Amino acid sequence: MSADQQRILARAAHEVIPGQIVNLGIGLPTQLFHYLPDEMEVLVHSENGVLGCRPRHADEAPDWDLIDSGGAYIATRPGASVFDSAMSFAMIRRSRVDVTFMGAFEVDELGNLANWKIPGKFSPGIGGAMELAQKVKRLVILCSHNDKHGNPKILERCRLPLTAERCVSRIITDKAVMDVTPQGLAVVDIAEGLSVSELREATEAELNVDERRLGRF
Amino acid sequence: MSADQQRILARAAHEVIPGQIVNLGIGLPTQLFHYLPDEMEVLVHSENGVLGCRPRHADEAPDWDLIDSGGAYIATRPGASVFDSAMSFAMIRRSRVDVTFMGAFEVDELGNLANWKIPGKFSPGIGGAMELAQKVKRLVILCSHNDKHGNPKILERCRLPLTAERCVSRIITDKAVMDVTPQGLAVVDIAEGLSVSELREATEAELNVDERRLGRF
Amino acid sequence: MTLLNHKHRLIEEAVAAIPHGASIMVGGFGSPGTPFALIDELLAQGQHDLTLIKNDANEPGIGVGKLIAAGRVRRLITSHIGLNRDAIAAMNRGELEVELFPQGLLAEKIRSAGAGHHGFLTDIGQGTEVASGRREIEMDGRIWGIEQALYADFALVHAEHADRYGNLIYRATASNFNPLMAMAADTVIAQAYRVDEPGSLLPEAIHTPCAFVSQVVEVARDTSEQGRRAHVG
Amino acid sequence: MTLLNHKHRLIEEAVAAIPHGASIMVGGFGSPGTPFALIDELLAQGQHDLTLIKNDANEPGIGVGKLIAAGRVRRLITSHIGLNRDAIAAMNRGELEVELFPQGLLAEKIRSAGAGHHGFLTDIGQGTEVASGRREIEMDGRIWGIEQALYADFALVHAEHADRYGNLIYRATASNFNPLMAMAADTVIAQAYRVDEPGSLLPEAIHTPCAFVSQVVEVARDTSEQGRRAHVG
Repeated sequence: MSADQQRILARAAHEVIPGQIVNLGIGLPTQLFHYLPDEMEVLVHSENGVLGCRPRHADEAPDWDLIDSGGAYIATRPGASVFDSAMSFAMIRRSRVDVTFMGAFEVDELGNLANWKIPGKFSPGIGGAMELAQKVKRLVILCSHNDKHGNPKILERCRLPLTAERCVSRIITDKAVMDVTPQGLAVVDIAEGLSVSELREATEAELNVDERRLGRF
Repeated sequence: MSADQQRILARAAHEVIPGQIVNLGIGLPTQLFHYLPDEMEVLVHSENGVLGCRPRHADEAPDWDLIDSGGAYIATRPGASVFDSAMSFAMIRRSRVDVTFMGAFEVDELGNLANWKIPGKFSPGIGGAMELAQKVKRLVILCSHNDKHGNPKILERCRLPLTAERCVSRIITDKAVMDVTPQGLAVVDIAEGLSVSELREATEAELNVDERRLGRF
Repeated sequence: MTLLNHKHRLIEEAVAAIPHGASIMVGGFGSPGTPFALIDELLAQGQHDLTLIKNDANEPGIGVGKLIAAGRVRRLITSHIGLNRDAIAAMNRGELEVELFPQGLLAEKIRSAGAGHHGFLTDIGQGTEVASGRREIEMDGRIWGIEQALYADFALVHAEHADRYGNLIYRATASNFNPLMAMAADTVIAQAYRVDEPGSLLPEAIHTPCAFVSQVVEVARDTSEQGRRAHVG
Repeated sequence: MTLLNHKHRLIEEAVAAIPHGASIMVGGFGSPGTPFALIDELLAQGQHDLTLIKNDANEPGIGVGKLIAAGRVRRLITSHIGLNRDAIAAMNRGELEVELFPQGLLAEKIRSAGAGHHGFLTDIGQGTEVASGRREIEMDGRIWGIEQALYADFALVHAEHADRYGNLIYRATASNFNPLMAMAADTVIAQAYRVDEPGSLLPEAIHTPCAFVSQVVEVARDTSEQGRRAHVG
């Protein structure tokens, strides 16, 4: 994992409150798993049908019946339950998951999210992302601020097919932490060593910055 | 229980084949319970959430968590399962119950059934009767041939609000066993000592009788 | 939603969250699964103008029968009240509004809410008076009735065994409407004979995952009608 | 429906009931819960022009991946095939029709069939391309998408433990779509690591009551991919 990714995860770990139910999307968000200590009373939901999962310890053999939605062999913690896919998504649609972390191809000023399809290039199906994005109480996006060609991923308007409309609460990238507000994107924290103008340069969306309240991470 | 009722039940017991799933309605049909021996591989479904119930033996204490849909404290047999009300009615709507026995206020030539409401006099709610009548593969009615005033219950057309349309397969009364056919009601068996003209006298519906094939019970 | 680590409560505290005029789902089919202790606490606290959603009206003098007799219930959404002559009398006097549904449709209306839907398409009741007044839609050459999802402010449920996160296990025919209601109400108060530490329940054996349960209270097995029934069939 | 006392079968016999062109639901999310032994038997028997309904396409060379690679599958109704590059390639070449649904909607379409409904009303996907082409209805001031129930001729499911009546218990995340599919298909063939006498399973622990299961076969834990996975995350 890159230093940028580690910074994103370390910052994201502060979003989780003991006692919450949390869902971790495939890819980078799954790694947040390792930032939630065993003694923390948090239940991680995986939409394939488990509430209360944790990474396997180094000395634990895989249980062939127990994976997370990304396909990794995992373990459970005390208080865990397992259930079928209808129950799992009922939990999601009834907003019983407190916070979910997801990756993104694009996010925009309205909180629209695109993270499942690149027409003509990538369309394996949306999996559980749509229900999670639309219904979970708080959706936090973890992604690189720019794609590998340097193009901004934080846009004025998403151009790819949407996962869900107006669903994102907060975006955490290697460069900034931004909240989606009725007035657009508000920068909460900015990466150590980065200037506001450098951040704006790397972003297509309009950014509201209150320098007096700006945090560093 | 009257001799007539016992005759109805004894005849009804022949309708059950080992290996079947059976539902017994409230009232007389519930008593059919006692005609299904413990060693017979039949699972009795009760719509409050159990498949595989049996009457308590004389020496068994009641289990306060285990009733049938009529409120009687019951027991279970090997192979029993318990489940919630949604699962119980899914089983009914998916026609996974092979045969159900029900009482009736009125049945008619088309196989229409009325057994839940007498406007202005009796309307406690339909309970599970509607789904059972509409969806179970085979519906057998167990009732007295005439009401306590001697009026026929086997009618040309039901006059009371229907439980379900064209749902009845067979009717077993103290006087006859009748099948609902595209040509109307066909008498299968007639009670010992009763003549066909006496039976017709006691019945409003048209009855088709093939005397050469008529059974006695 | 209450945090996982703050769900285990005293019964007085849990029930005090219910205001006058609330809509309340109540588990149970007959006595099994009826949360008698929670109902008695509601009776003691005095909430009124309630809308109750329950399969039946229990029997006179027990469970929701007490609430109805005390005039606390404005409206009852149910499938069958034949075992409670007081409820039938109150309905006939016009003191209790009663809305009746076939039992399986009532269960599915609640389940539909629990799954976060707005309703479902069914052929149950077509051709009977149940379908009169119900909105219909033509699809694939047939007419289907639209049954709307039934949500509620609160659910009172009874479980055999719980943990303090609110995971629930039901027993025998005491399950019935409880797991459905636990998903359909905004705030879910569960009573259980035992409330243990997380990890006490086998993950596969849990019927209602804790995500749906807001508060869990421990009740004694011999409290109220829980262990001694008026009606023994 | 098969009689209770005649459900316990040999795998060859159970799978032989499936004709060419059948629609078949297959349990499993990734490897857990995938009925590998039943799929391998289907591969051996040669049925073709199949419509499969499965959450995913497994991975290349295992499970339904084998059926797809062998050209047996005409159409796949699924939620995500990202772990099977062969399936994606077959889709892109136009050799495999793929219909994609959001996972929770796919689960509910199957559950809706399992409950005997014709469909349900949802707001999931409104405002996205998932809603394009979907019939809609206005109700209570909002627009709802109508998702139709998804039935199938057969379901192949995997359970941990069964009895010879066909009662099933699933384990851990091997449950997933299995209990839903067991209710939605006309004929349900279950494989289980153990098939015991009735009475061996606790009534409260049974996830799929035997009423839904047509045939049950016992499979060895180390048969096929069941106990040794290609993919270890």
